[in-house]
Amino acid sequence: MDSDPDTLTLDLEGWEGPLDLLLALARSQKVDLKQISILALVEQYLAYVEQAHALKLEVAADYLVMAAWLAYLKSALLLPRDPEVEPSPEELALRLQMRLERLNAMRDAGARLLARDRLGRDVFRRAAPEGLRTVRKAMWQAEIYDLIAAYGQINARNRPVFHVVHDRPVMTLDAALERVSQLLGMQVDWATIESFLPDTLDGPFRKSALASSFVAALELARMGKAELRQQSPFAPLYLKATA
Amino acid sequence: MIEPDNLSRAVEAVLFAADEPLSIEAIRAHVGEETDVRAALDEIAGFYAGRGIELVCRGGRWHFQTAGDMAHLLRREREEARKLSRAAIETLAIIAYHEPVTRAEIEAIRGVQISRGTLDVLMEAGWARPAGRRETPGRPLTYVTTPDFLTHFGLASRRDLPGIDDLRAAGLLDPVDLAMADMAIAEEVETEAEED
Amino acid sequence: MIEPDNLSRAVEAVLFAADEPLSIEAIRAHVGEETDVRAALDEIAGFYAGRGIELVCRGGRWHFQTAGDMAHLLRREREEARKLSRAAIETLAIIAYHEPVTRAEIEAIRGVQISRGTLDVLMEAGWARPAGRRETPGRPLTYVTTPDFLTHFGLASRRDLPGIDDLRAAGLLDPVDLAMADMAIAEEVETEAEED
Repeated sequence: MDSDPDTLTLDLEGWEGPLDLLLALARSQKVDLKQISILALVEQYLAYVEQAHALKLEVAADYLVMAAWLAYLKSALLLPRDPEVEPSPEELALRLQMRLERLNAMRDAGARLLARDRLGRDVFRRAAPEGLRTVRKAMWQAEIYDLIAAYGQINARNRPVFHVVHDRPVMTLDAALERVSQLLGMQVDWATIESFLPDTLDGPFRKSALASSFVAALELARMGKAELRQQSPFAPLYLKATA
Repeated sequence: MIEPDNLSRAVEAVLFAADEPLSIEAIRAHVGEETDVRAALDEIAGFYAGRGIELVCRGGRWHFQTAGDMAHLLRREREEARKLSRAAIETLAIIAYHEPVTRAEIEAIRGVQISRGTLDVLMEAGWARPAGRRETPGRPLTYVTTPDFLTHFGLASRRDLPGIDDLRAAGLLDPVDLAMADMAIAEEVETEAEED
Repeated sequence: MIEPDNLSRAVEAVLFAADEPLSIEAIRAHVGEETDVRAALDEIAGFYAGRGIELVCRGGRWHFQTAGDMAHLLRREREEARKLSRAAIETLAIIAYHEPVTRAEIEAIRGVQISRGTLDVLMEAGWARPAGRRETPGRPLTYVTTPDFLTHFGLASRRDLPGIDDLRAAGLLDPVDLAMADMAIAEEVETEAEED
């Protein structure tokens, strides 16, 4: 950083960008950046970049962009002022100087920060502290309602329970046999099995009667007392006494 | 290396920053061989006497430590509100209605086993306590509720607990919830089995 | 919990035992909520003034550390093994003096792109952290320094940053005009070399 620009090695890789190089050149000119000559700085930069042999083109590109911009600034500063052009070359020069000052300020600030008494390097905390501990203690909560509701639940859960099974009306097979054979004796022609069922509105009882009567019809057919006829599956089932 | 009037400061800093107790020789390695470390240690010990930090010597090695009577401050208790589990509140209810009652009796009434932790929670909360042994085979421990229990639940005495008829009148014996309660119990038995 | 004449001892013990800097609230959690911790801290700081150990406040958090002039007795060379790169040092300074600051603003001041690794190093050290987005087009992330940054560099607050008042007076900390930085910020530069 503090080396003479004339003796700089021809290598751009040591610089952190064009602004870094510009700042080094400016500092070699004057300590106070406010007093530097922008024109001289531009000359220094252009001369440096011209003789620098960049190893990497992509690194050199930034320096060349800055060189082009500085060349423009130099010509604008030297040529008669064109009042149409905004901002003015002096304004641009001032901005460049301000940028160098900002970077310079931050570079100094970084150095001053690092030179402070740093914890763990210059000053030390206690190496083996006892440590502080936080012990979590539960504060149990419950309401009187929770308590009595819980007891109610236990009681309800464990109270003796009686299971009562209601009598369901059914027609036994014997009853069905007797009824179907009786009705069959009074019947001359084919009749559906439904016509043998008792006249009832009780659905479950009717189902029971149908099942028992069907089994009874099969039994009568086996004994040769009845004939059964059905056109197709699920078609009406007809019964007739054997002749 | 160190001026005499700075020596006690230097020894103090070295001991403070050290990660283990230091012998006088080890201290000297930091502050200089030609120093009267012993005198500096005495001066420091005097300076800290009666403060929150003290300088102590154990087996010829010196270190700072927090004053013994301040140890309780290093451990901070933080209270966290927690709701009682279903098992705990039922167990508490059974103790309250039937005390003194043994663990086996609680399980018989609940119809479900209780984990060891359930009674611990009630005792930690200060609502139940052991109360002597029942003079039956095995001499099982019995449990009763505490005065804190009455205070917490706003009861003058256990007679203030609503009776079964009151519970029924309040709809708290309504079997409608039974199916759900049974499901909850089944889950709880599983989790308690895991805890044990 | 603590009698007033014992408070300074208690605060001293708690700070001494703590393994990290403590805020006044954190101290109160140990010594009691109704205590004048601030007064106790002042008393302790006075007591230690000029000794080998001192009580310091960094970003509102208090801790004991060895006196700065004892550094030569204690300095550990090994700690310097991981040296910060120039890019990292400048970036840290820019964040500290300009915070909150975006990556583009850091690049505008340095005149070069920063590699992702540079910010990572600072965040890994615990000195910088992301702090919300700037409500401008693109909603860029901003960065700020942390309490640990103040602790490490021995700053009571950001107002203690070296020369910050002069820099502000000279306008060098004014918000960075990104448009002003239009001249030749490296766009696609491979900046990994910065980290070496």
